[in-house]
Amino acid sequence: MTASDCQAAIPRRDLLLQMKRLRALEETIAERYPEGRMRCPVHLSTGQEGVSAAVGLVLRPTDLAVSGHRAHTHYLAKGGSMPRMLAEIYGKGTGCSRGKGGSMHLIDESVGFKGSTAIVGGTVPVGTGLGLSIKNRGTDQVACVFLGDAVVEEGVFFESVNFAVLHRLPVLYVCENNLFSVYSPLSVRQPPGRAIHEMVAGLGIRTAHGDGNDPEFVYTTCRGMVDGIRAGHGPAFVEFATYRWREHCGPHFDNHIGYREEAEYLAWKERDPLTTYERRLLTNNVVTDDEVTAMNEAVATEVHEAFAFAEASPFPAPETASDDVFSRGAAS
Amino acid sequence: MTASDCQAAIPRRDLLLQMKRLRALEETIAERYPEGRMRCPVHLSTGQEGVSAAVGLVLRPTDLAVSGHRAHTHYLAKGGSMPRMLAEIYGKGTGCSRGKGGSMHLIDESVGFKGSTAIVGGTVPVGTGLGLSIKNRGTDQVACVFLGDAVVEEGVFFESVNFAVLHRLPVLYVCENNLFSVYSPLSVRQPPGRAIHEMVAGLGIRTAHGDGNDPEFVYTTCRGMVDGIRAGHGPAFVEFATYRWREHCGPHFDNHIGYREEAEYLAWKERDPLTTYERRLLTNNVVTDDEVTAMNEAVATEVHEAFAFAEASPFPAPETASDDVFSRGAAS
Amino acid sequence: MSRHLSYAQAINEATMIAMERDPRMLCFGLGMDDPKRIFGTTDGLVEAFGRHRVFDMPTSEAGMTGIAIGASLDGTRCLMTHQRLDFFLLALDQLVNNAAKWQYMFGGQSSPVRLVIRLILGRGWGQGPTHSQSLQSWFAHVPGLKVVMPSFPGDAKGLLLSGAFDDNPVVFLEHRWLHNLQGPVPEGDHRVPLGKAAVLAEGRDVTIVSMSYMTIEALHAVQFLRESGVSADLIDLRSISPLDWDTVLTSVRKTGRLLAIDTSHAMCSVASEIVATAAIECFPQLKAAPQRLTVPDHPSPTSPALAEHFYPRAENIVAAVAGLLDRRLDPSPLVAARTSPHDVPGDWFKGPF
Amino acid sequence: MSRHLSYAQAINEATMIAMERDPRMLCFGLGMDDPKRIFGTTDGLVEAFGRHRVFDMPTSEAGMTGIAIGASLDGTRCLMTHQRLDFFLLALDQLVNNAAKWQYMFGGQSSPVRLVIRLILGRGWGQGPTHSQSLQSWFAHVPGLKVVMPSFPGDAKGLLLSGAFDDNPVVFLEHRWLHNLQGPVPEGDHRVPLGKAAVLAEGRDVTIVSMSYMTIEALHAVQFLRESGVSADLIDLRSISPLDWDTVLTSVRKTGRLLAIDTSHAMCSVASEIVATAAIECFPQLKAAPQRLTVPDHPSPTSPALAEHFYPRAENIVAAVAGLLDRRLDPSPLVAARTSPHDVPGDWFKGPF
Ligand SMILES: Cc1ncc(C[n+]2csc(CCOP(=O)(O)OP(=O)(O)O)c2C)c(N)n1
Ligand SMILES: Cc1ncc(C[n+]2csc(CCOP(=O)(O)OP(=O)(O)O)c2C)c(N)n1
Ligand SMILES: [Mg+2]
Ligand SMILES: [Mg+2]
Repeated sequence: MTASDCQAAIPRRDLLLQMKRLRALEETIAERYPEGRMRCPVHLSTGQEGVSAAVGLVLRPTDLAVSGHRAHTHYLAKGGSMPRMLAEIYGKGTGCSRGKGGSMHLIDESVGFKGSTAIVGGTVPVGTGLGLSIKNRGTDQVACVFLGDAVVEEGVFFESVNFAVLHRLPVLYVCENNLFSVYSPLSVRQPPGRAIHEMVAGLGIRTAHGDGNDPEFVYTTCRGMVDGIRAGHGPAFVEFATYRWREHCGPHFDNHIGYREEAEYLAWKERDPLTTYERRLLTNNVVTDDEVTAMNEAVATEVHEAFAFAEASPFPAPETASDDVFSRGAAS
Repeated sequence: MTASDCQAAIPRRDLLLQMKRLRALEETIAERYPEGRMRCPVHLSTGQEGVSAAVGLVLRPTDLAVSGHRAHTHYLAKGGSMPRMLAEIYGKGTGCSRGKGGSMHLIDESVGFKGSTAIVGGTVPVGTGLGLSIKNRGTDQVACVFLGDAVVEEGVFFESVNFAVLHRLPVLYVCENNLFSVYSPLSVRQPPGRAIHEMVAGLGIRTAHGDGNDPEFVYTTCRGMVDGIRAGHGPAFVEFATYRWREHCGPHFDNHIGYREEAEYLAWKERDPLTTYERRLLTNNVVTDDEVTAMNEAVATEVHEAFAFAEASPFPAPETASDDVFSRGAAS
Repeated sequence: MSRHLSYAQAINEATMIAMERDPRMLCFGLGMDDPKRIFGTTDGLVEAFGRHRVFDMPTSEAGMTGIAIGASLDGTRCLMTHQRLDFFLLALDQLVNNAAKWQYMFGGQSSPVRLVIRLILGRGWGQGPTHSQSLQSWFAHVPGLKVVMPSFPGDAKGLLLSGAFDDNPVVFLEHRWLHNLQGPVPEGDHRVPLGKAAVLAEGRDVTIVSMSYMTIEALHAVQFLRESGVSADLIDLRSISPLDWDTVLTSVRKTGRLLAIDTSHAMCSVASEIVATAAIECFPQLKAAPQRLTVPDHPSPTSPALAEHFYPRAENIVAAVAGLLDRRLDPSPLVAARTSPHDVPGDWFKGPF
Repeated sequence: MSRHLSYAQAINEATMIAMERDPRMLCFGLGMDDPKRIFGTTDGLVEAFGRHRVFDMPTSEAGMTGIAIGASLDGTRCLMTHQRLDFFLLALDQLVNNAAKWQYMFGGQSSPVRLVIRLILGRGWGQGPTHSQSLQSWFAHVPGLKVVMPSFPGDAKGLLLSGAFDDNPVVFLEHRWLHNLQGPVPEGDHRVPLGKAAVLAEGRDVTIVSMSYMTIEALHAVQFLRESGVSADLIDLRSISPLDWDTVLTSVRKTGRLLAIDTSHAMCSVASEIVATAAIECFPQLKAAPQRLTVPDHPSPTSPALAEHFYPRAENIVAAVAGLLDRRLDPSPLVAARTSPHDVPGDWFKGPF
């Protein structure tokens, strides 16, 4: 396959559509959160959709993925059910985790989304273990681990990558470096001059890095890595520069509270992965205005219906609170 | 200071004497352990004395140090009391930890040895924290952390080094890479091609590495790093190739049990840091035969007296078993 | 002199005083100096003491705990804060194998470990399974640790100051639902001794032993009981380890009836320990089977519909006491009087965490 | 059919059978395939199943636990072993925040976590403060974990096989002093149900509840008691969580007297839980204050001179029962009959670990 073939293979319209879905969902949550009916913490990914959308399109439904606290867009991009995710955030019995988990604990095994959890770094070894199992089964599946820039400060990250390299596991680590952990900039957490991907390369893993606002770049980078993984070249780590537009947890903007500058936010917003990509596809005649309008309508309908489903769904019965402490799976 | 000044400053006779003390102590423990009176696990450093001796001479009494399970020679080289260490191994009340700790839990704060503990990697952050406190006090002391090749597989190692680099702490990490963790070779723990010092350099710390059997090399390498640390250049990591002659835990040789080759051991023994260095100093007329004989006698006497002290010391009174759960230090 | 402050302000004031008294003491934790200032508990610290003494840290709970231990061994007191106890599970090796044992395993030949670890216990607004654990029984099981769970602003201040100037590792457990609670707080270097419970009410009929936020629920229950003609000793433990057995057992011997309340699961809990010790030590005086009240044996669910019945409240305490006394008591007025939703401590709590 | 095997051989045999029955199951841990084979418990495994299924690992307890969880979520059962429980403190976040909660926090929509974690409890020959902890009460406090502590080879085999084929995380605690204990072990895929205690002796006067190595001491004590005219129910818990309350409480109701023995410290222990639950559930039938026997409230010291009195032995059990019955019993013949030094389980134990 030549470079241009690879270019040709980029699912441009899907990238755009996917980003639109993710953006619309996050922004509608932000809009409606103050109603007080989504009674759990929410960590929104508005501004970071470029990475999720592209990685989601690189992965196959049979590939597996795990994530952390900021998982909405990973979940959706991997194919997770939007209505069931929203119902989960509303605490409903129809939620993907039947109301037990909320926004931070999402799952949809039918599409390979094996779970997101709330402890920073907690799923990095879990995703690595998925890779171990895949390798033993001998398929060409990939296990994808989504992680933030703070995760590489947790020891368990190094332990996991070391093992993945040692055993050449089919794992793709996707680091979204959005410069912050809650309100803490990188400067108080990692030394000056640190490039995360360089540090991680020291463990002996293949790495790549670049602009997370460019979904095509993310797509081709991850595609290359994933092809290598499927071909048995072992794990890979990719780092993408990105930015979270809204507050760390909750629906608001918080550039005024003192930990970052409005100007920084505006500079990133200027490079919005969604609108810039839409312009680019329009300019290059990859999509037409009408097609964009149709996409927007389809997305609006999907999001509307997901909210309608979540709101209409019943709360779980109180007596189910004690269910599922243990697996129902019959002992074999 | 020129390179030749630095050469001139190498305390050659002290290096030799120190290695002799460490060797004699470890070998006498090995010899007498089967008597069944040292009733605790012992991890001997025979063969690895080059590193301990040199680092101990680079450090000042006011510098601080911590170590792990294999700590006898670190403790002695830092200036710890040989009789009190031995009494500890014998479980006596005169032991440096008054019988509570045994061989793996040594302390002598009077010479800056702040403690060794038995959990792999457990003292790496502790030593790093000593560095934090030193930095805040503004002295030119150094905190030295002794560690093995398995320690760099524990997440807490990375967490500690990251913080030390971030805050430019005066910490020297000394890694003795003896190729094994218990009976496990590096190949089952770390990827092929891994050089520990290179991986660690990725965290942004200054590193050096080389032959642990050459005490002068260890001395000058560590001396350079420690001078840099005292001058405010931040932490450093040094890795030395070395080899444990005896079994992981206990007094015997174990090259026959199947995890390593007798030939490998013999090749390392050939390069014995002690005897090769003694030859070198004799050849170069740094010491005379008579001086070596005198050293041997002094060391034999010291070791003999230490054993005599340990054996003659009383066991701690049973009722002291419950002492020291909490610090006696008066609340201030 | 004593003014009214919030629990968060009391913690803040205690920290200020400790940092002033010991010019080498350090204060760190994730978000230590961020705009939210750990629910206001660290307001003004970095401004007063500078970035060298008050700082944010990498997301490295294990490493930073060991670093705190090391610094303290060189004479630098440390106060470390974690926004949820749940995150601190990463650091238990350092806490248990190092901090708790350091004195003992070196036979008292070491410098003291002067370290306070503040851990916040989450509840409500969908905190869910990984943001609401309450592991005081784990800490209490380990020799060498001191563990406190203050319920009121004054005790929060006094125990934090005592902890800061103790020569041993202290685990300070603070409940998220208490941060806005107002109460009298003495000025100055006010100390509350570690290991001493507070008797909040005196009665003849029953001994209620409680801790942390559950003491607030117990106060409502005791008031209701009083109005219903039942008089209770209410003991607020304040310290979990060492535990003030004198106060607890003296009361149980007097009343012959015990209800032990806990913020965690029953199995191997502090409530179990209190019931067990009372059964062992006060058997002849017991008039009825002792009881305990805990959260059920499953993690905290996220959905408000499921969390509603997870946490025992005043009415459950009343019901348990009714059982102990074999009396009928109808706690429904307690429930009816409540105004804010069950998943927030009050209107001040705006979510999301 | 049943032959005599050692406890270590029984574990080995159970592992062999599990690995045969499930051709995808993995076995790993530090030293899994080294010359010592984890005290012989993993003999022959790598030869039988190859390096892909039986392997050594990096010294990364936390990461490897998460990796085991992940593999199990993809349908790959894992059996992980740690040579001391103490090392596993590094992995508690993964065990508690992930393994224990995975089913619950995803509302049962996840694949099962099929993971057995073997943790060896150290004792003797100067194991000291960091090689001899016994944290069953911690594990039992956490919903979602199953916890077993077999005392005999047959139960070790049967519980390990039940654990391996359970669909939940199981913590398997094995005492170093039991590895060489011989006993009957049924052949084949022998299962002992999780959550069922064994009644080792039946009597009228007192209920003794024990676990793991302490059951061996209790057997000696019960025999001595019988010879002294005291008849005891001896219940070997086998499972700590779920705990077989039926068996325990039925016995306590019958005898009215309880002694709960534990391998750990008293505070918030399994022994406390048993005393508490008995006091709550069997109050009317209790004839005397229940008692517990545990190690003292300090870490295990290293010196044999200090460790000698740390661990309760048969004579202490006899003394406790004498107290419960208000009788005089002189256990000195028990002590006199002992031949090996107190800091080794028998002559087979050659140190150093
Ligand atoms: C072990 C642990 N420590 C701290 C937290 C609190 N916390 C929640 S999200 C978060 C930020 C993590 O930052 P990053 O990984 O960069 O992800 P981002 O939020 O930027 O997407 C932190 C520190 C936690 N959940 N778990
Ligand atoms: C956390 C932990 N895991 C495992 C062990 C068991 N253990 C004791 S010493 C040791 C070997 C460590 O190897 P290394 O760091 O290379 O030091 P060496 O023994 O070679 O000097 C191990 C794995 C332990 N003590 N702590
Ligand atoms: Mg981030
Ligand atoms: Mg080694």
